[in-house]
Amino acid sequence: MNWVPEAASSFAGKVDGVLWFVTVLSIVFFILITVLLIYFSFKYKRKTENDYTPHITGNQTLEIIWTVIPSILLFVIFAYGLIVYKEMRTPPGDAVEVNVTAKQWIWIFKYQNGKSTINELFVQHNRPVKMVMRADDVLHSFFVPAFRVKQDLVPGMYTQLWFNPTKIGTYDLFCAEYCGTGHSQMLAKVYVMSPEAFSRWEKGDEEETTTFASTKSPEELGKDMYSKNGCAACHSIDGSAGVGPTFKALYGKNESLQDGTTIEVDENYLRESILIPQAKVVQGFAPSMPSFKGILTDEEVDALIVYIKSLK
Amino acid sequence: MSENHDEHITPYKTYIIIWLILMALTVITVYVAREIDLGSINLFVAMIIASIKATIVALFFMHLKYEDSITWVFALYPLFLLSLLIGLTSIDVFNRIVP
Amino acid sequence: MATGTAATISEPSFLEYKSGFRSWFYTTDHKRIGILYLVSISIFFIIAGSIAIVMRAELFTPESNIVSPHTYNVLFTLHGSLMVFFFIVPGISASLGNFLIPLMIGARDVAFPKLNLGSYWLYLIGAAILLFALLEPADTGWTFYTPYSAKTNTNVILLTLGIFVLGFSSILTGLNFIVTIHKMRAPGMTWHRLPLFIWALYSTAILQLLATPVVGITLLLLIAERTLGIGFFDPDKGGDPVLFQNFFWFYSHPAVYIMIIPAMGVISEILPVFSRKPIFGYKAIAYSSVAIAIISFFVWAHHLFVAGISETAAIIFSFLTFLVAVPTAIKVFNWLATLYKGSIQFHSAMLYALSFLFLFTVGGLTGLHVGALAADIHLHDTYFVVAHMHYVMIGGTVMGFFGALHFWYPKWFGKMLDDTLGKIAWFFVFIGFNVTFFPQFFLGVQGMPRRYATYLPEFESLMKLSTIGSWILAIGMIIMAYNLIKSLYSGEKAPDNPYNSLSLEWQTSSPPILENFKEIPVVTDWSYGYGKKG
Amino acid sequence: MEQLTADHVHVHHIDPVEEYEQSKFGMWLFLGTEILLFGGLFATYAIFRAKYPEMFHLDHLKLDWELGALNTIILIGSSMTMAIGVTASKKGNNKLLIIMLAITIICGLVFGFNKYLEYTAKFAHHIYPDTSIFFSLYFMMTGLHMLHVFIGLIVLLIIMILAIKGRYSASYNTHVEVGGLYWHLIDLIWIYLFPLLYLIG
Repeated sequence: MNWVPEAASSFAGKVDGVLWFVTVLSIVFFILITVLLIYFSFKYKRKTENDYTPHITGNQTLEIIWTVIPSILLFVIFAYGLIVYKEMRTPPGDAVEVNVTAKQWIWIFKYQNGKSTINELFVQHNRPVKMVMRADDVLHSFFVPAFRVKQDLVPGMYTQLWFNPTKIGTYDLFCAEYCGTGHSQMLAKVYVMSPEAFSRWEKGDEEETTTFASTKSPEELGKDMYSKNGCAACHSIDGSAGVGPTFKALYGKNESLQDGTTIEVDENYLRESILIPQAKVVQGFAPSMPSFKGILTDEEVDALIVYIKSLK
Repeated sequence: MSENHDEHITPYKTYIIIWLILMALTVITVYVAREIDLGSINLFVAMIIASIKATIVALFFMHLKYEDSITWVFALYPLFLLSLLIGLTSIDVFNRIVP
Repeated sequence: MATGTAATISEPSFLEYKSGFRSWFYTTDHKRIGILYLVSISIFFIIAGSIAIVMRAELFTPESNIVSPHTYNVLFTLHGSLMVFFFIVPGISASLGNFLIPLMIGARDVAFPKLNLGSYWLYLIGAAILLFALLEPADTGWTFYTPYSAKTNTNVILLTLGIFVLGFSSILTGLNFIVTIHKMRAPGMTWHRLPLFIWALYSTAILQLLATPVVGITLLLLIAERTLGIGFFDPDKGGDPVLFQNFFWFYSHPAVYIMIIPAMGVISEILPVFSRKPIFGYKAIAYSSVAIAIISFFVWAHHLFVAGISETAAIIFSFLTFLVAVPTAIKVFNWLATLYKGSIQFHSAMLYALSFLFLFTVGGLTGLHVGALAADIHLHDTYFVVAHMHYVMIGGTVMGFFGALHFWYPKWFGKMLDDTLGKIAWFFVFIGFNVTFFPQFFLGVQGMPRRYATYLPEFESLMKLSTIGSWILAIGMIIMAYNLIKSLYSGEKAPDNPYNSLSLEWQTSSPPILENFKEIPVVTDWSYGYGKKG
Repeated sequence: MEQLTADHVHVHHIDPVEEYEQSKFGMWLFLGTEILLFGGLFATYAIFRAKYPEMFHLDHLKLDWELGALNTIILIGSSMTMAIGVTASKKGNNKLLIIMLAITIICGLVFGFNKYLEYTAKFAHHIYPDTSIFFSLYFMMTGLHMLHVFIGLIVLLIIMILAIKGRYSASYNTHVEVGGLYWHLIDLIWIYLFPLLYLIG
């Protein structure tokens, strides 16, 4: 069993060092206390009603010892934690910046070359990256266990964190600060790519890294878009209630809108709702969906509509 | 029933004097803030004067001067905690880095 | 040791002297008010505990299948709010504290009996507001972090208003206790003869008195934010969401000690009696309670290391946090040393006290992990924190509370508990608790975030184990509840001093008479004079 | 000592001196709570004033400092009459106590009336609690303070009624002393609110 998740950033090992140091110290003290507790309990178990017990009220030497030693150890833990913390909080000057925006309940990443992705973060192997982060609505928290990084995103304020990914692979990104109904669905993936693969991705050759390729049928592509763009956080495909209307049997349905009118869900309405979500909001739902204009291509929007139509 | 023990009874005259001092301090604080306008130390001066007034009220009107030490502790400790709340929160709010 | 107390008294006890609804609802007797609190907090403990069972059941599988994610969020909000504000904070202090403080210091009642009843009524009013809040319960988590709490469509106002009212109940109880302990000690009951439970409640009362108003005003500002549109915590209006967290934890970290210090006091009473030894290092334990009460005001922002606070603040607060660990460590060693060369009797109360030592050690030591800056960045807001907190709150406070119930039950109700049944219940509680929460340390280290209604499949096996543990824990609680209720009717009549304790409360009748003592006792020694001198 | 009687709920053998000491100490503790209740607002004030000095400067000019100063004088005056009342009560001068309580209550009412004028003037200028951070603070601080004035007035009114009924004497005047402490706290808080809001903003 793995005690800690895979260590995939430059300082992950150091964080584990702190963790292990505290854990080992804790175990030593835990064993000391538990062994004494159990030993005393059985050794001095009551034998008769009138057992002799000594009148011991204290021992200054002992008490000084167990005040001073823990104090020193606690200071050491503090200092060790501080040293690693300092490194975690100080991004190197050459770190590549990525802008992160979190909103209920998706992650949006904007890269320096103008690209932007949703719920997928692409970084290059062995190249430090700095996340400049902002929340749109409520608190969120960027948490990648494999990198041992976590930082809250706060509306109205920029926060930052950095890491240097040292292992190629795919890692989970969680939202760690409670942010409402879709909190536990606010997940993303971090792709750490070799320099070659990364530059191919940067140039726009997406086949290499992501799976949506023209070889796929529109329905399959739409399904991919559904899971990749965080639609699932609000729109179920099995008819269960969520933050937004379910996609199951949505196409062709008559929905009553907030202004009291009714509309039949057709291709045009679906397209409009993806690109300008606030235009016609279905009654009983909050107007909280973000716009996907500029994030999805026309082809991808078409594919998504085909997919929604397929959910009977 | 026992007599009202060795408690201090402040004479009326003292209150009148204290009131006059408080009035004078009120005039001073208004005058300093509105006419002299010391700029950045305005806040500082106003708070000093307010604290003098508050101390006088506590000591004489509220008879803190004649209270036992434990009352003093419980009168001052909240002030210490308040300064802690302001101080330590400020350390956070005004030292955040902007990336 | 005290003199001047009559061993057997023929007057009716406080339970018998009068009956009927009015005699309870309008009572100013601290012992009856203690019972009122005991019943009320128990009801909330059962509600909040049942909610926890539903939550664990939902988490049995990674998908959401018993309740919807929204309902899950409502459930953990209610579980947290009820457990913290309605059960643990008033818990030991308002129920056992009310019952025991006058008895232990040799007084006839608390300083302000009517105010005491008023505090209880405030508690009831808070509870009534809560009932209305349940019509459309909030989904903010018990921490009410802005801006979510200012934006959500659920009813945050009523829940926070209920807690605001409870806050005043807590403040007035604390005030009453401080005055009582200062001014109403029996002749000869000097500070250094005071039982350690009193020292603990005194420290707790200071925290209740001076920390609670800050959360009161904070919640009031949150209510104003939702109603009047003020924006201290709203970034759109120039406010600062993290400021809310600063203010909230200025109360809520000391509140952690409001919850745990009384339990520490209980342990300091139970251990000497069942080991027939004086408490080891009396002064160190007494002063460390007060030290914790003071230092715990300086550490709040260790809940905010990743919240966006400044590095300087994080470093200062981490340092201060380790300071507060020192007095806690001292206490654990002192309790351990009390057992040395004792004559240890495994009464069910003693079993809870010993498991407190064991579990609180785990809770305390894992506190070091989350206090260390670098490690906290990884562990913050994961199940590690959940496990740590429950080891302190259940392993510490609730074990202390159960221990206290088993220990003082004969005095309070005049009946002996079924000790065998008590031990069986303890066994299930102890095993169930560990099975529930120990796996959560591993889940947290592996990165499982808290407050997740659904989770990734890789966490499933440990989550299942944790859920199974919650069932064992529930079985233990049910057996214990059965024992507590059954003994009320069929328990053996309790003698005045079944454990041969030296403390004052055992020197009067069981249950005590209306005004506690026939004559106010004169105290000549401390209450830990066990064992032979020399 | 009295005998315990089973039907009498509480036969407290309370010594008036002890009760006096306990009540006074209890009120001091309560004042500590009150200070920290307002403390949350003072801390908020400190943070935002440092953050937005211009806003605080511009907005505070919209407040009527003359009315604030008048209220300061009234409140400090009422504090003095209250203090005189306490001394009168300790000397057993019940008549002077009643007069002083009446003046204090009238001062409190005038204070409240001035606040009413001030609030309505603000509303007339379309200044509400959500206008700016400064006015949020202004309304929260003075509003909470006003609530305390209101509670204080009720307390003083009850004490005055009891005084008229002749409940107080040189040997028993706990309520007067304790109620007086509460009234002085209201004065104390205002001593800080006045410069913070009206003068230096």
